[in-house]
Amino acid sequence: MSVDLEHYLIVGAVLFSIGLYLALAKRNFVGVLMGIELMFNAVNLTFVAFSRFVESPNPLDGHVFVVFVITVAAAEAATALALAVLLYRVRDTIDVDRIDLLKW
Amino acid sequence: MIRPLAEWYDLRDIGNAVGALLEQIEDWGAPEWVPYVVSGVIGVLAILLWTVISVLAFIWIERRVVGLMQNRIGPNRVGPSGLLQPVADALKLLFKEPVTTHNADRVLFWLAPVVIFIPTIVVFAVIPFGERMVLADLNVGVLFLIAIGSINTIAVFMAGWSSNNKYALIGAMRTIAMLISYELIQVLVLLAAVLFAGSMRLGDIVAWQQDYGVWLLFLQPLGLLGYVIAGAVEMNRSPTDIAEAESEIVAGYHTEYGGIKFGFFYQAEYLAGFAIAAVIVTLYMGGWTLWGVEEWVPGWLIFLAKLYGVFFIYIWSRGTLPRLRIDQLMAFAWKFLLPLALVNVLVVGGEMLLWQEADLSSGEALPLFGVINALLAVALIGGWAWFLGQLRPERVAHRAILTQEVGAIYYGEAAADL
Amino acid sequence: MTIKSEPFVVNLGPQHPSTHGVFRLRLTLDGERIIDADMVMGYLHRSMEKLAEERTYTQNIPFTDRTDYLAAMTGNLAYVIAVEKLCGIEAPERAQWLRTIMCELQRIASHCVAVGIFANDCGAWQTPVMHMLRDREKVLDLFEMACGARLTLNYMRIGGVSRDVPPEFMPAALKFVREMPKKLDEYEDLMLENEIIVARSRGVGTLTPEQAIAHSVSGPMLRASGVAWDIRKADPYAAYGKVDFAIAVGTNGDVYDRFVVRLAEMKQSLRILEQGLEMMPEGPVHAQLPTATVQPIDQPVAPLAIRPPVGEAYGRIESPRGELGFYIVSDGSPAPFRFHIRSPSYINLTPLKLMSVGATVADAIVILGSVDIIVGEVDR
Amino acid sequence: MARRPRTSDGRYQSAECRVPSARCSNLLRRAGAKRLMDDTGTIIAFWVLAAITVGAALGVVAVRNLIHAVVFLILSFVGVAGLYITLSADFVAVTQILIYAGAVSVLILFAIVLTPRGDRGNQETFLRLPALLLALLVAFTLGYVAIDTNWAISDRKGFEETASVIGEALLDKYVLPFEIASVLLLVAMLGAIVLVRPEATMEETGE
Repeated sequence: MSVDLEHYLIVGAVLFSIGLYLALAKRNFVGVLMGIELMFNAVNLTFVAFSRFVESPNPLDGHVFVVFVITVAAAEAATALALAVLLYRVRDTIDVDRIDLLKW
Repeated sequence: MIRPLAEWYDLRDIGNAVGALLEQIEDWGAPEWVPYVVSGVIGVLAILLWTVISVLAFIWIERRVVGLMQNRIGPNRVGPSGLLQPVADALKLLFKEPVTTHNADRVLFWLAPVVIFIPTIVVFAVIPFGERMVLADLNVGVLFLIAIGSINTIAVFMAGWSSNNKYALIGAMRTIAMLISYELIQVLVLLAAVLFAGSMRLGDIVAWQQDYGVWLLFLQPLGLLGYVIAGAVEMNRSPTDIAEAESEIVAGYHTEYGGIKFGFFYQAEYLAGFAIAAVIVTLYMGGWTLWGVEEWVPGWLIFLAKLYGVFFIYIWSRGTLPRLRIDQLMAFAWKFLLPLALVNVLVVGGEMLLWQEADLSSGEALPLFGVINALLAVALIGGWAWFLGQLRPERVAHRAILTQEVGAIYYGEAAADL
Repeated sequence: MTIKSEPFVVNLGPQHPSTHGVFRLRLTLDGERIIDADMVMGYLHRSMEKLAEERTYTQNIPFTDRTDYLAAMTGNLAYVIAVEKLCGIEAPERAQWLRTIMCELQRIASHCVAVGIFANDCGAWQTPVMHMLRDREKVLDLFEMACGARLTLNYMRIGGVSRDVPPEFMPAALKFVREMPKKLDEYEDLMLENEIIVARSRGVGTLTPEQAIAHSVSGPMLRASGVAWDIRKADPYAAYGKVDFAIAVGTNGDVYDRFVVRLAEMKQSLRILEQGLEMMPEGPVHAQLPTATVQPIDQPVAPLAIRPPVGEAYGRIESPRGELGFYIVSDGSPAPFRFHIRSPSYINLTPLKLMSVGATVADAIVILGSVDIIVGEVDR
Repeated sequence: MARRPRTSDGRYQSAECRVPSARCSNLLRRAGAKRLMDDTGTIIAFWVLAAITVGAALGVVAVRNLIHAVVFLILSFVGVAGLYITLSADFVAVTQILIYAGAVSVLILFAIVLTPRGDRGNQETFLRLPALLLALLVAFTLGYVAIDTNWAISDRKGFEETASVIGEALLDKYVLPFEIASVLLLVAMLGAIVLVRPEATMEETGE
């Protein structure tokens, strides 16, 4: 028995769908963000797994990608959480059900 | 077969003995994972044992030393000269009833002391105590130190949040704000050190200092300053013990903890101190090397001597310095240390470029860089402090005016100089 | 912190390491910023004023030890001055000088604690206060020589002091006066220019002279605001009229100035002590009380009680904390009809809200420390 | 004192050169040096870490308390970092801990604390069922693709050293994205500051 690429990909897929569910279904803005972060993590895991197992002239490019994704995710988290705080200040709630100004 | 005894002799470095044991085990034909597990277990046990003994010893040393500084005797009743006082304290903590606050978040409340213990002890895995006395010499060791240090934040938040106590919450928020700001400083100053050594592996950094016979502290005075201050922040020592400011918020995030749970926080605090001291010794003070003395004296003794010496500075500062306010500390990080650290990185980068491009020998380059960096440190610290001081002209010391005139009002007049 | 958060109420005290006793400060915080400060007092209320109405004038002196327990001498003196005014008694010369000397020693002892605790509130973990307490101990040794007690002294008497100082007191006091300036210089070196102390206390808890006067603030707090007001000079009592000393005043009215003023006052106290020890005459230390007031005829309950004439008197002195006044109304009986203490700690606390709103939690502690309250005196 | 030979780029050679690797008690290097991931340690590590990661992620979904959810999220991040280590991606693993467990989670905690009247619960909206279906669908699709595809598996060993290669790639081949990422971070930082500044909020929202 050994651990192969598929194992990691399936962990990544499960993690991604959990993140997706969180992002879609959670009522709390922060919960949605947590889902998005989990999805980022799943993607990163897939990148690193590919980089480890798959034939390539520059195998470490996967890691470089992960570094970029982490950067973007950190920027996204900072901005989104600032938005959450702002939203709370203006609307007094961070419940995404009640943030429906654009819904007609 | 049993290996010749000659290979076991060199106990200057316990790593040698362990290495020989591992080879012995391999020779016996054990499966591959056995030496791997054995080395891990030996390393973990050694580190745990060392930390427990050191913490107990330093609790006593700190109390006696600070007692001397404060015109009092300190513990002297339990055992000879009070040596057993820490043991008595530990026993007391063990047998105390574990109280949980009303309405506390029980799970997090119990989890926080455990969680804070993990990062503080894991740090020692990458510290080279001797030439080969390192549990896991990661090639991203420096980054690992910073990353592990950042996990503390979570534990502190868990403790502060779950206690259902406002002092605890204020302390936790203060800690988080501080740790995040000073993490940045840490990264920048360590980056400069790594630039010099050309590796993030702590063993390589020590080896670099050994090879060139120079401690990085002579090349990196600014970096050392930044790291010492950031370290004081991370281990909650005066003048930056804001997170558990006794006179303000009682005990900060661990206000509600008692018994052995408090003991965990207490020990974690000392371990964080040792970790910071160990990093300073490894990165800036040549680790286990001492200009050839390590050939005669066990490297780990040199390392521990340096470590305790550095830790003593923190004890000293605790007995001497008042505490800064949180906003002042943050301003210090962002306005003072950050620009200096950035300039430092830039200068070190330029120097490394110069070293390679101009093809200098190390005998020419290192003294030159040492002088440049020392002058730069003095000029930058002095100049920047002077500049920032100009922005706050009111912050000067003065004396009281002495007058005989009853009823006169001196408000707003120029005060008597010192 | 610019991020606005929910107002957050924190109770500093009654159980808290730096409320100097059982004092409770209810802070409403926005992050670290104070938006409201509320004082809750009375945790140490012992009903001193009412108790005193049930006891004879002499029996009341020990109460005055226990209001401001860090400055028992000044408490004693303010009370006996009020009673002496009421009875029209004048203490003899030597007693006046002894009172002056004791009060100045007490001022040094009290300011030692105030300055040390202030540094402790700034976060200097116990070291300054332990050093300061060392010097205070020397004063307490002198007190022990003079009256046998160290804290609750009960030394002053109506019409003088309880006993003359023993012969070994004078050399010991002179030695103290000679040694103390060196110590004070050392403290000034270590603390006056300490960057962190300056950063923590400059511009914090500022009180303008107008505000200070409007809040009836007195003592070092008032002088730190730049008002040169000292009862020792404005309304001399004991032997203060005969000695030469200066009033130390600040110029900014902030916490730092209060600390600086206290340090300077200790030096002035040493000046007074030097002159007092030199100029003190020989002679009796207790006045002969008017026989009419001590001879009881119709009150067998209190056979030797002082019975002042009907009337009222207000005796005030400059205690280490400010104007300490005793207002006493006599109805001719051996016990006061009304006994009121104007305690400087209590009155100096009134601008606390003014000083701490807008500051941070850490500042509030330092401000409270700079007021130098004694909760025994606040709550009485 | 023995001077070690310096390489052509002015650096000295690493300490590794003189220490026989068989006697080195370096956990990671030993793990990374394996050719295929079939030793017992790696297999156990993978399954444990995968269980932690997925279990913690499920915990984020399941627990009712938002703070507990964040703690589970952190556990999940740490699990992913552990998985990176089994893939001999040490730099990425450490970065993961530094950024996700150390910084992003703290940001999330800050957001929770700064919204005190907000809901501390972790409930779902009415979209619960569709979301669940969609997530299951995605999981199934991805899993099917992962298993069904014939990946070009190499028989390469684990990476010995990733940090230096990543660093060189970042400053050489990917220097433009690297610079753009730094600008992005700067913009995000400024954006976050501008968003939560009280004065700016008042003007922009017209309150």
